[in-house]
Amino acid sequence: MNNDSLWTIFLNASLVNNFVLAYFLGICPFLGVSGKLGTATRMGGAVCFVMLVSSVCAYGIHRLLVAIDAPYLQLISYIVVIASTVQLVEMFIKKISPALFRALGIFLPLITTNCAILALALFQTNKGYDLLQSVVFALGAGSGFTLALILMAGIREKLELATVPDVVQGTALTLMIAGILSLAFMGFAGVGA
Amino acid sequence: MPADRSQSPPASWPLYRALVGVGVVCGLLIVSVFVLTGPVIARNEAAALQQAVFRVLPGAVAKASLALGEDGHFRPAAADDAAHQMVHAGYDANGELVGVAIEAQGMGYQDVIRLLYGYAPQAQAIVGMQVLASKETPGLGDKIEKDPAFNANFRALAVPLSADGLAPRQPIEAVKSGTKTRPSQIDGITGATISSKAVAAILRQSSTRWVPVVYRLQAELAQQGGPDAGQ
Amino acid sequence: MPGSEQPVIRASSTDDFIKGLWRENPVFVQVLGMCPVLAVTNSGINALAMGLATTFVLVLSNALVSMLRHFIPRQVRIATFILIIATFVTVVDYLIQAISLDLHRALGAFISLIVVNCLILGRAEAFASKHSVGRSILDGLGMGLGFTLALLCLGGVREILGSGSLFGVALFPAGFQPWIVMILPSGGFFTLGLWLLLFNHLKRRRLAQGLVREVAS
Amino acid sequence: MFSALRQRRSFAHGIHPPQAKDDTRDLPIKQFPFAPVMIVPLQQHIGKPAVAVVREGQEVERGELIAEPDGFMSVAMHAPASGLIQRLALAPAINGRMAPAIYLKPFPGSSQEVSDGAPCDLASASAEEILLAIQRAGIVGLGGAAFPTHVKLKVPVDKHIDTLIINGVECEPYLTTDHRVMLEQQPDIFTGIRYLLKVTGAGRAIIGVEANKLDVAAALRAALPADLPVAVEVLAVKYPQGAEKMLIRALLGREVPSGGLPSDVAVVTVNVATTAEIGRLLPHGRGIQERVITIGGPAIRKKGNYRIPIGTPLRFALEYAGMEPNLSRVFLGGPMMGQALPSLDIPITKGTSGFIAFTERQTAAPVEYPCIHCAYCVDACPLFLNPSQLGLLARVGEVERMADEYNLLDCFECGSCSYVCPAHIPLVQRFRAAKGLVRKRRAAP
Amino acid sequence: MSERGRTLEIHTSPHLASGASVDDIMRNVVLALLPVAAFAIYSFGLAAALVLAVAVLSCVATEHLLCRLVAAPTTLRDWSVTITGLLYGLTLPPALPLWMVAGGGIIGVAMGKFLFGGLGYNAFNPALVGRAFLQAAFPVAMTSWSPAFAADRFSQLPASTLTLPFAAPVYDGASGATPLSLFKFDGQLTATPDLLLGLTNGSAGETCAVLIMAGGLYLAARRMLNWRIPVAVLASVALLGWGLHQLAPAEYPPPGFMLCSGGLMLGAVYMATDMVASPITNAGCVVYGALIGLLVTVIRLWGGMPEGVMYAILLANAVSPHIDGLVRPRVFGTRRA
Repeated sequence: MNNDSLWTIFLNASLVNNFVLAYFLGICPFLGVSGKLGTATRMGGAVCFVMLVSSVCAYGIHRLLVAIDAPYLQLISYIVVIASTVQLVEMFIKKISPALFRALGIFLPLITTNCAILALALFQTNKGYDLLQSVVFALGAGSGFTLALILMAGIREKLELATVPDVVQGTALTLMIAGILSLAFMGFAGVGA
Repeated sequence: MPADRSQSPPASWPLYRALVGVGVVCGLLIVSVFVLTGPVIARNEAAALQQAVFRVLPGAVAKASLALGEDGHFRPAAADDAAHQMVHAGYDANGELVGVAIEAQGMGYQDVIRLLYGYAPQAQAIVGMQVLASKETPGLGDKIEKDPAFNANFRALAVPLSADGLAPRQPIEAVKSGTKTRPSQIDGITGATISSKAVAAILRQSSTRWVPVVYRLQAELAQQGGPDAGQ
Repeated sequence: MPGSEQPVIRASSTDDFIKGLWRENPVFVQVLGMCPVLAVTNSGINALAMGLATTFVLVLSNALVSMLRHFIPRQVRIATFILIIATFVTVVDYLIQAISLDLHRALGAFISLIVVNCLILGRAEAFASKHSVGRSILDGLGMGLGFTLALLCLGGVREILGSGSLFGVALFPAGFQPWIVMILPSGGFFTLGLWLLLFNHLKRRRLAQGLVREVAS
Repeated sequence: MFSALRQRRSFAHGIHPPQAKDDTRDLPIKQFPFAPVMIVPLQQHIGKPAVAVVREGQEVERGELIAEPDGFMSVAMHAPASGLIQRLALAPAINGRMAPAIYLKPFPGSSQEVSDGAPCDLASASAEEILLAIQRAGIVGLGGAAFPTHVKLKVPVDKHIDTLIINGVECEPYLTTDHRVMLEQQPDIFTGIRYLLKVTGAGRAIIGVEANKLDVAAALRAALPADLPVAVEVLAVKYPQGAEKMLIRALLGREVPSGGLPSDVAVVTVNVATTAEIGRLLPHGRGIQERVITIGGPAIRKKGNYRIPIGTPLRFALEYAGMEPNLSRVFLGGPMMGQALPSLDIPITKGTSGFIAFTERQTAAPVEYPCIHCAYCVDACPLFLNPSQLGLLARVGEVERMADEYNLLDCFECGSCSYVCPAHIPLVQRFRAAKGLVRKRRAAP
Repeated sequence: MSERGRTLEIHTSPHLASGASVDDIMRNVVLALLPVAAFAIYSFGLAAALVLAVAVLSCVATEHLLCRLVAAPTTLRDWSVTITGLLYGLTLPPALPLWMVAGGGIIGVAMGKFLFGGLGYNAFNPALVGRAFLQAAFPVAMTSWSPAFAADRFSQLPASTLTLPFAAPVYDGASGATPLSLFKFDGQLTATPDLLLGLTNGSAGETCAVLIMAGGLYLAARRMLNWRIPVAVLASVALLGWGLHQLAPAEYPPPGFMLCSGGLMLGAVYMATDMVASPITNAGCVVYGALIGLLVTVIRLWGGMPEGVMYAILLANAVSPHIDGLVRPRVFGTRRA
């Protein structure tokens, strides 16, 4: 049980404790697909979607594990469920909307190893969120992830036209920008309180 | 995992064998480690909790974890009692009730602050406070954990009850450093106003709920600290 | 088959171990497993614990994967790898809890998140599922220690500047002003960025020197 | 910012370069002498070169046809002087290459009477006949574009023209040829408008001039024949108002669609000097053998407006007008869109509205800075493009993105962006190169 | 007369230039900042003078050395780094230890500008990157304000100013709370005339709203800053502030206080208008300014910190490429029917 208001949960997950910029979750896709705005947006959308689905699943599993008193299976069942959720989502989207599948397809397998998804499941369990809170938490985390991704993509697209010194090209530069973004996001501290 | 392979479908037996085999091995491993470490972890946790309880209730040497039942009375806590329904009563060497340690949490500057405070019903005051978890800014907000001047606030923070005993008479509040005038005020930390105010807010909220209950039931609490104290 | 592999092991066993430390360092060269690298390196002790925990999982999962490599069909290999890794992560999670609650609290959910560290799955897939148990263990050990080394590089810098201490031991006289930003998230990004910058620089210089030598010869 | 508050109409954005017209605007048009040898290139227009119909050693009379148009996208050439065809050979062209030309040696002491051809009677000729007469007269856009006028006037069958715009804006600094033509050749202009109205079927004509030519507006209004549906509109002074799209926007508020033509908004625009030539030549069946140009700029001693024979070598013209010794650059056309000349050995052609010469001091190239996104260019671009972004993309060679995402191909190289750029980035130069690349790539497959 | 073979310069059109140049613009910004800097020194004394000097020097030196490092010609002559240094200095608390001032300057120029490719490419305002770094690194020092118009300000330096490198500063005597922290933590409102004239405590250059506005007007009149940005920032803060004040006058300050307190003026006029890091179209600038205003209001009124201008501008800087992407000028002739 946790009595945080939904608004607080959302702001906290998306801005104050942004998954990427404050918790370093999902850094791999953050570094990998933030080069182009188009892919960044689609990846963000895919992550939001998967987060929502797996948040609901994780909530169910948690209830189940509490019921059968097997907390030690938590991690293993979360990861298995997330992996299979991604697979199911992939197949589902492929069937329902091939266009959407083409847009999201290549990102879905990547999401399996996106630690943000697993972390979301673990955090919501640790914080004792109920179903509605979990869903809002997932929405907040997903939109925060997407926001960070999109901001980074904008800057990186701009930098493609710049004369960046050779030695900082690549991941080093992306990390530095992430650092500055993280500094800027510190401004949101306390906003959700 | 990919279901639709266009090549000749593999015999399914090796797949099942592998998955089930690995699953069994893994399950065995996890369960045996859990069984081996479980008691140690439980002991560690109990020790940590006890230590914290003793710290916020100076003089306590034994503790009893109690839960507020549906009937409005305390009973020994069971394993599945939720944390927010529990208090930890502390008793001195003579088995007398020193006070109760209560866990409380609320939003701080960065994230949720969790803390444990000790309330002594006889003195009608908070007699100790310890931050269990916080993500406050290092060097600034995290002074709520370490700053001696700030912690001194909680050696005797008065929470007097109103005449009917239903609510605190003066709410706990944080004031600017050095301007404390009432015993229910907390001297804030310069530069970490938000964090000190957050602590005050958490205490105010929690004490409003618990203090009348604990005060009313202090006799009952004193009895609970019988032979099973220190569980 | 083991017999024929024997000399090969001898010839390359040191290499299996060494390569992960520097030449193919998982963090600085392969840029893998960034999340824990950044998240838990705000102090030396956390970095060390995280590094060792990862090494533990890496070695054991490499060993088990290698042992079972003829038993696991290709189609289900990723699923079983994840299963195996998750198992060892759960194990290490409980072990750390048993050793020290404080440490467990400091590392938080990131112990559990070792599961999704691409480094581990990557080594299982790229190395352990193709090589003998011995070599896989060495590879896991090398990669794990390389990972630990990288974490220490970051954790060391961040703790020294951010708290004025290393492994909790104060390094400076009392008047030291800590750079708090270093133990904040942004400091993690900056420190890792600077380390990568350094490695880029070294790599480029080595390349340049190689070219010079080539031209000279 | 304040231009919007002014009364006079104009288009949005644009710039205000110094006019620099005071030196020559009040100087009447003077006849230029004949050079000892004239060079008449066979291609003085956009399209296919004309085909020479004279032999080496042949004697021609001034105004005589010396080259026939080769197809529709081509116009005729006429002898600029009575003289001897010296040879048919290559001559340097403005783009630095060599192009076929007719070398003509005028007879010294000839009276240089112009020979007439078959007149085109306004009353009796059909639209088609007038078009043909315009082509036979060798008339091209005299504003500088040198686009064959008959092609431009050929209204597509599915289009209807309601307004004929006579472009008397002359927004390029230094140039005053149109200014003088409008003051001195009003009857020709009105005659020309009659022909044009008939050809296009437009119901009315508007002569657009800028507010720096109020004398012209007054004179034109005073001389306006009562039976002619012509209005004279005075526009605010702004560059590049002389560009078709801008002028149509300023006068009628219509926007020519991207990639479209004025006929898409029921308009045809013709330069005022071209109109005057039509009115001057067609009734006599003559062809263009001379044109009015402005010779100006700080490096010229005898600045002025001259009626100069086509084919006069630039060197001769410069020497006649007198140039300062430290002359460093000569531009054909105005300083905003004109071309810098690689050599002085090229001839004056029909498209030459003037040439401007500068000394070294005035043209020292400034240092280029990186783009600082000051947005001056964005506020200047009359087509609302984003030259800053285009410039950045051009630097890294992303020409396809420039064309696809940022409408590169709409740019007509007016130079406003380069003019205002505080970082001195040669934006237009880069856009021109990029456009070339894009066109080449698109033409390839 | 004319010698044959004389080479003419070839250059493509246009052959005229307006005469404005980057260093002109930058020099004028420096010029407009000088009165603000002078007032900072007047109100905070020697300490502010030293802070400004060290800030400018550290930025200029960093830029010069980095240019040397990559063997590029020095870019000091474009004056942009001077602006960065000056602005950066003006945002700092006047009694900040000088070693911190230098550290932030180095970080700001190296990470906020050089890393991105130098002038014209910085995604964030370099001065604010430096300041944000300091704020995160030394939160206590960055929120320790010395009182303005101290009697001995021209004869005595605060003890903290000359703190040894890497040592923690010690603050002596009275500390002065800023109008914003007074409001946030003590509920005290400072009178607007005091804020306008700069009779309050705060960062070196943020106190005197009138001088800042005057400099802004000068630059706007010379078209060296886009007036739409400060106007949009101030308008949105005023509007939001007014609305909230109407809703709950006790809880939210009046719009006049919101506008003139803290670094809002300095930020809106000089920081948000950094041409490189702001959107390029006028419509984009309005969106960008409104976004800054919104973020400032949110952070000030609901956030943990009393002031949010720096964060608001950095965040809006990060958004500005997207504003450029979304708010594009409608190209001539592409009007949708």
